[in-house]
Amino acid sequence: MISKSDEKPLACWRGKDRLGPEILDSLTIIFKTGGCSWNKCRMCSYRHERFGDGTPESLAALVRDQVNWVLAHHPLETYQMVKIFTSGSFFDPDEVPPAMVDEVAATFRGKVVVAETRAEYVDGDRISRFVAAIDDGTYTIPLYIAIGLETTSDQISDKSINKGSTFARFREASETARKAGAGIKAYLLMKPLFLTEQEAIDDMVRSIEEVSPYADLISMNPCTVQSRTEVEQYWKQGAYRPPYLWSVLKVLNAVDRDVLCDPVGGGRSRGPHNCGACDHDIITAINEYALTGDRELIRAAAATDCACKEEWEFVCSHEQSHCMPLTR
Amino acid sequence: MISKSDEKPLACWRGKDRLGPEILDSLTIIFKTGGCSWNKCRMCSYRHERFGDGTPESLAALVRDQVNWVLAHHPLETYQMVKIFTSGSFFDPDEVPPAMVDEVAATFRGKVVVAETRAEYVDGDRISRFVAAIDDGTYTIPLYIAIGLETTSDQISDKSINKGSTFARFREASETARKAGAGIKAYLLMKPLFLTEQEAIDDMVRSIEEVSPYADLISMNPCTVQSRTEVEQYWKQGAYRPPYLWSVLKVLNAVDRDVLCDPVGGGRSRGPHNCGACDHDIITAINEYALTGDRELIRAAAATDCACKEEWEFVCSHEQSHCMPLTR
Amino acid sequence: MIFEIRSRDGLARSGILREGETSLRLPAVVDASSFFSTSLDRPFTNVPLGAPQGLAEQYLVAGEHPTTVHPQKPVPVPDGDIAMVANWHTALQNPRQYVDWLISLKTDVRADTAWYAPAAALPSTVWMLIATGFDLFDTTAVDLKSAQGIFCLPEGEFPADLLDQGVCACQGCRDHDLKVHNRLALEAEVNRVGVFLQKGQLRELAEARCRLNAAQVSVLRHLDNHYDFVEQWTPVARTATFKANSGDSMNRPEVKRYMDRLLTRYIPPSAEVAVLLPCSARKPYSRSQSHRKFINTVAGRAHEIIITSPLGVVPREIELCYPAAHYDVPVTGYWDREEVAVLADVLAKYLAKHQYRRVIAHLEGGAMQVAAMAADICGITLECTVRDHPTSGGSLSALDAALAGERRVRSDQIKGMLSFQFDADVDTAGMQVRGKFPRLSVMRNRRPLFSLDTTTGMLRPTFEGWSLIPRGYRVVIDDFVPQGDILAPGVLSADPVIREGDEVLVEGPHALATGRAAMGAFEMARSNHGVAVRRRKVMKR
Amino acid sequence: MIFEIRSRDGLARSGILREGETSLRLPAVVDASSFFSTSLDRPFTNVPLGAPQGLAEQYLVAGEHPTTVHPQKPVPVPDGDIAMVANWHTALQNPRQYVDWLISLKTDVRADTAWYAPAAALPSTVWMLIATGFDLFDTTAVDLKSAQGIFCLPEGEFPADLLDQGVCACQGCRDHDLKVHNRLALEAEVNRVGVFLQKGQLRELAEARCRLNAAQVSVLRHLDNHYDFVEQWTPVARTATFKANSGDSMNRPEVKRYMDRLLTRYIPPSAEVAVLLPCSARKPYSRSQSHRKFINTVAGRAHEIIITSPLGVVPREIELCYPAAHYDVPVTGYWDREEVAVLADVLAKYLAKHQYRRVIAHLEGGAMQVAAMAADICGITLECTVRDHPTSGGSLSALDAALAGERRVRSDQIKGMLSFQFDADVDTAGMQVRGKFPRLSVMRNRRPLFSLDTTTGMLRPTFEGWSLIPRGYRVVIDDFVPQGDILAPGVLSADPVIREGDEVLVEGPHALATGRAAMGAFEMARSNHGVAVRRRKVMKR
Repeated sequence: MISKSDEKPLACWRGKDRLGPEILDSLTIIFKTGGCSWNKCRMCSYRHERFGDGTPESLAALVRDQVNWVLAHHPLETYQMVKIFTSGSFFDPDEVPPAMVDEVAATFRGKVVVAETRAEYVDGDRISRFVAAIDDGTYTIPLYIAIGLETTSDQISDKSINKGSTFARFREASETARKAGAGIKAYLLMKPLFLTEQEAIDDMVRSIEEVSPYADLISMNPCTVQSRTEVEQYWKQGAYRPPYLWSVLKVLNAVDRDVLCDPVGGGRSRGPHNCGACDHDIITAINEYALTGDRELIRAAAATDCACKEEWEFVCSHEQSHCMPLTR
Repeated sequence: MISKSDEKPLACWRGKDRLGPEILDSLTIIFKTGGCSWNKCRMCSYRHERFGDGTPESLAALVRDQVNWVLAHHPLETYQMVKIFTSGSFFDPDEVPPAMVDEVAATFRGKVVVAETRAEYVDGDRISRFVAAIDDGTYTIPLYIAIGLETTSDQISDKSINKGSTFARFREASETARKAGAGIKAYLLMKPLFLTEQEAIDDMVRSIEEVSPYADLISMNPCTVQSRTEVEQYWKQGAYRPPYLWSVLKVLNAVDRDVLCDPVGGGRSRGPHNCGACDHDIITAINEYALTGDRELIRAAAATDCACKEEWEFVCSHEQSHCMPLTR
Repeated sequence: MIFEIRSRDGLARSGILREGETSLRLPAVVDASSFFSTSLDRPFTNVPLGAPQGLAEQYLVAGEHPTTVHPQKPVPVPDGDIAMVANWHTALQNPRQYVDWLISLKTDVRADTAWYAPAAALPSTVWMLIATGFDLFDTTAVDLKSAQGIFCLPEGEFPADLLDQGVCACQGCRDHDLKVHNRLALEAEVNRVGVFLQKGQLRELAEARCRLNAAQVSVLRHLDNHYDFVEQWTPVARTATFKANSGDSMNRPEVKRYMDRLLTRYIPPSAEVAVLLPCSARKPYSRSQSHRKFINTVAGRAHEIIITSPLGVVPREIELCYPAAHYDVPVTGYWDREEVAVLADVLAKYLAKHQYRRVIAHLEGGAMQVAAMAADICGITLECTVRDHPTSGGSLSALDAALAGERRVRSDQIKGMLSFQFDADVDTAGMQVRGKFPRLSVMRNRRPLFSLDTTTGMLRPTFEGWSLIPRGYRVVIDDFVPQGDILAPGVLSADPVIREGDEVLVEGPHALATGRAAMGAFEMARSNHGVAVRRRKVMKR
Repeated sequence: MIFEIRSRDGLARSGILREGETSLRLPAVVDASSFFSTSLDRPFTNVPLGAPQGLAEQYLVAGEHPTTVHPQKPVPVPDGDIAMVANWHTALQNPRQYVDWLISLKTDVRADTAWYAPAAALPSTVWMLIATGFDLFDTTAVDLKSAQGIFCLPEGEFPADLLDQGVCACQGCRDHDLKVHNRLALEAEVNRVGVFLQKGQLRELAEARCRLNAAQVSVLRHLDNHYDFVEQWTPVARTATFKANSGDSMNRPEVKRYMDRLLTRYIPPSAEVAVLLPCSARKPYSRSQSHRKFINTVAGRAHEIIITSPLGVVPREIELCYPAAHYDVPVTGYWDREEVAVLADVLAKYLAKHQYRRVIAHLEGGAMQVAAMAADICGITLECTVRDHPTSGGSLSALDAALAGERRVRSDQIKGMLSFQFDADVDTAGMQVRGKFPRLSVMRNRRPLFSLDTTTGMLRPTFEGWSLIPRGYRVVIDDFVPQGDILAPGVLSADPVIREGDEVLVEGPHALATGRAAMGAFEMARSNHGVAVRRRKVMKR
């Protein structure tokens, strides 16, 4: 029997996600957990989210309660995809007790699950076990391991994100996951700290190319300034500017591959933004592209004109690493 | 016997004056008197000089004491010309008791006397009597009546000076004096209040021409800002500027006639002045011309150049009556 | 010639001077000898500004155009003529007289007359001439400087060798022609001042420009001291930011008027507890993060009053009113003694007029000094709830605790704003505020009464709204029905309290109209031209 | 590259940047990509100004030219290189950090290094950059504005349609080319700021320019609050007028230094009676008509002390010392409370240090308020002698009567000036002052000791004069005999109290020299180039 619980996830919402040609109803859950073990990424605000008293027992109870809350509020039959995030890594045993991972798997059996984790927690046995638990044959790939690779440049990863991981480790994790029957979703972060607009564009184009062989899905997140992050400190000092939406379009246009992109906070000063006049239309185009994969939408949006385009072109060609950002 | 007295004239100094071709040693005396009866000229600071208790007796004693002081300090044999000024009119019986006028005449018998008075006090009898008293045959014209005509324009005389007299009255006085055997010295005031630089120049050129038939000597005084005068009030408000020395030169150059000119306070902001750089040389030239009558000095001075000459030319051509002075 | 004034900023105006087919945008520099032809050729007519009345009356020439005006002799300037303030260039060095003479002239001369200041305009002086209501200038002063070998800039006069130092990029500088440079510099400055005038930020420019010339600072200060005079010309609201960037900003007529209306007009909600809060950089305050915390903590249990510089006291209800939502100040943390004393005086008067049972000072720094000094003056005791910083958890808890058990105050923003704007005590029972802050409109029984102009913080009454404001802010017209804006000659009388930007009710025997005053009452009474009221709605009756 | 600094004004410098045969007058705007070629092409090297020390140390690239300096990482800038303060454009909106970072950098980096602020210079910001010690700028920021369609002026940024409104007469405006206009406007402003810098009136310009930008006002005020830092860079005297045209003038380092020296250095004559006098517009005071009356009335029977704003207290003996004979203020008759309190504090400290038996206040208005407040603070009683106006007959008679029977004070101007300038207590017995005031020289036994520089109010000692000043103001050089000016690298050590403009004694094993410091001691210790002391006389030994 499922007991109703007051322990809600950090967030939980319904949406639609494209998986190949299909559009699935999806449920996104951000679980409260013990918190990220690494916990040092410059743009991450989840690192303040640490729950429980540190014992595996309390953590287990915490996760179980949240699963129950989800079941109570979002009937299983109303969605086909479950996207699981924590404040860190779903497969980090210190963060989510393995027993609870099993329980989650059992709960969402028959669905496509996307679960986020750092590469170092992609353990062949753990993944196989999870895949086995959810797979009822409905989907060829019932589990996608989502890894925040952010960039394929270890140099940028180190300095701009302080990710504490490498592209090589991602590739290993990808191999491990695939062997275990899971797919790989790579998250890339567009324009972390300390990059010029052009460096950020170049980084994404290169990263998408380089990550392609190792990822089944690629999602590019234009950086958004979260509260209580290092990025926010720099942003307040005028030392950081989120990417232009023009830049997002440019990257999406420049690569051959289908790339998911949800410009969270788009059009606001803390999120990817242009001048305010053209932001809305561009965001609409990107969102529609995310659902349809229709690259023409991106091409058309990139070809529109606005008074701010000249500014963006100037920034791309003149912003230099020693002196940036040129705009806010 | 001449008793020494402590009652000094307001001022008394020695100098040299040209009379026709001759240069005479002169004594200038400014007597304390009862004060000017008119007493309303805008540029005049002597109007504050009023002495005695108003009785003719006290005035007589006052003047006698001063004459005695002069005799004691300036032996009669050391000068040939006496220039007598009061705070008003030497021949005004209310200001200088007639008995004292006689006494002065007796004292300076044998000298050339120049005595200043307003035109209305030029009375045929009074003048004849004075001429008779001083004339010992040394000089053809032993007495010159000096009259502050200031300008031949009654309009300017009225508005800019508030002289309370007219050119016509001056002409009558001139006729009266000449009939009585005296000469006429006309004082002209260059640039009283409310005139532009060019109006002032034109006024002097015209006045010199018009006064010539009626005056034996012409002295042009460039206006100086005296303390406690109406002119001073305007000057402090920036509403009055004394004439440029360039203008003085221009007038002296423009007329055919020999004109005396002593640029009192020259080169200072309260007196006729240019920019400060060229003032000294021009004043020297004017002073030398006053003694020698050498008009070439004036021509040469007017032809010199200075950075301020362009300013002066601009002022002459652009200063308009409704908006002046343009400079300080 | 007709001077159509298009925009105003204090005494300054810009507009079009029209004669037949030709027109000239004012303020402007003209070549006087061609513009006025020979009509300025008036020999022997000089009458200095400081001349006594007798002299002025005796010697001022009447009947010539432009008409010479003089502080000692009220000359009626004929309609269609320009007023020439002869000799005004001599006023620039006499700050006290400058202001006295100006007041005399501005009071005498018809308001829609263009003012010509001959030979007075230099790039360094023309801002002040425009700011004090002059419109037309000539090149005499700059040409004189050229003759003197002096290089002119808005920053002052310099030796001519600046022509070679790259301080200006004009044609004159490139051609090494001082006269051309000086003229271009003057024209550019006139136009630059015009930009600030049209933005409504001429005062900001003035506070900057004056700093290189002590006499100009004095003029500014003397003029500010004549509050009753300058206030008449000061718009009631602006859309531009009000930059209080110098000590002199505190003496702006807008600030004094704000304080005056706060103390004489504003009606607070009935409350026994007041909480004094610090201001925020973001305006209106309630949109700032800090004020959201304060509002949540106070939770309606006290009347919220913001203590701020340079306005002093801003009750929450009028935080949208000009200039409370419009000002910007440099923040250093230090409030100087003049500031503290002036603001404490306002707060003390406010607290003396509106007596609260408890006054909680949730303040720190300069604002706390202000509150403490005010409390001293009116002999009340403050409760202080700030521990370290007003928004810290400890401070907010202390504030919450201090308010424990206090009753909810029935907040009444509309009453507050109406009292402040219209000097009216309106019964707001049954009124509802609709819309998302700050885009508010006020209804009663589903009928609109007032809407808020968010750029100025002014309430715009409907006819029904006007019916609740018993008196004041009326413009009386004759028996016509306005087809468009109401022009000045159509105004029979206007409430003297009306200022540019005020919401007014136009009343005539045949029509009522709502609208916004385009000029102050003072100017309506003294103008033959120009829009007096920009009409919004009209209703026959 | 060598930066030959030719003139200084506070932190600002102007001079010549020389590399081989080519030279550039600084401050200047350059095209960065051609000036620095590809040396600024440093991908992935960004380190924000606010980055912590660890990040700065890990990621700042060393060994590249120009050298990137950072507030958290003292980088030695090699001789001949330029210091680039990367990202400085982001500092402009953070006034407190701007100043903190600046102080950190200016303390670390060698003084004769040229400073490059990339992408920071706009016509509206460059005055502040120059005033805070930057020398080299690029066109990036203005070009960006052009791309954004923004028209730049020293007064701020505007919509591009100003291109058509005649606010500027440059080639760009005539050709309707925004980019050209913006670049020309920046260059002209740099050169215009340079003119004020060379006049020694950059502060005056700063007090004007800042008023259109609250952040700039804050930078100015924060910097003033760091007196110990800015004072080092402030010349001890200037020939230019010191215009105290805003409230901020009172916080100039010159004013604080004056007050400090008055209170710590100045030795008054031995007098039991002090008479406090008002200031005069004319400087030095004793040349004014009013002071001639005061001096005649006092007739030496009291120590004359002038009460004035913004300096506070000027004893007659040091009325020639900078800036007492150099300042100019707007006169309105009103002294604000901040002014009164600050000045009263100085007077109170003065009167507490130097106790007079009687203090006569021959004052009115604000100066009287100052005296009254000071008397309160130090618990003394003032005798007031002004009836209506200080120079009226009645007032002067009262002053005369109050001084009846008092002994003559032995005035000692030279002791006063020497104590103020050199912090020395010199026995002036037998010294005679020659010359016509203020062109004075001081002799003893017919040998000259000191002469007065009338433009600055500084006493110039001869070698014999120096022998009377036991310590301080010494510059130590090595074993050479100076053939001309003493260059910075030739200075072994310098008294830390030395400021630009100070009279100094140069001492080496082989020579003594008199001269004037061309830079402060702080800069002498941190420079490899430039004149440290302008030599006057040299003497082998």
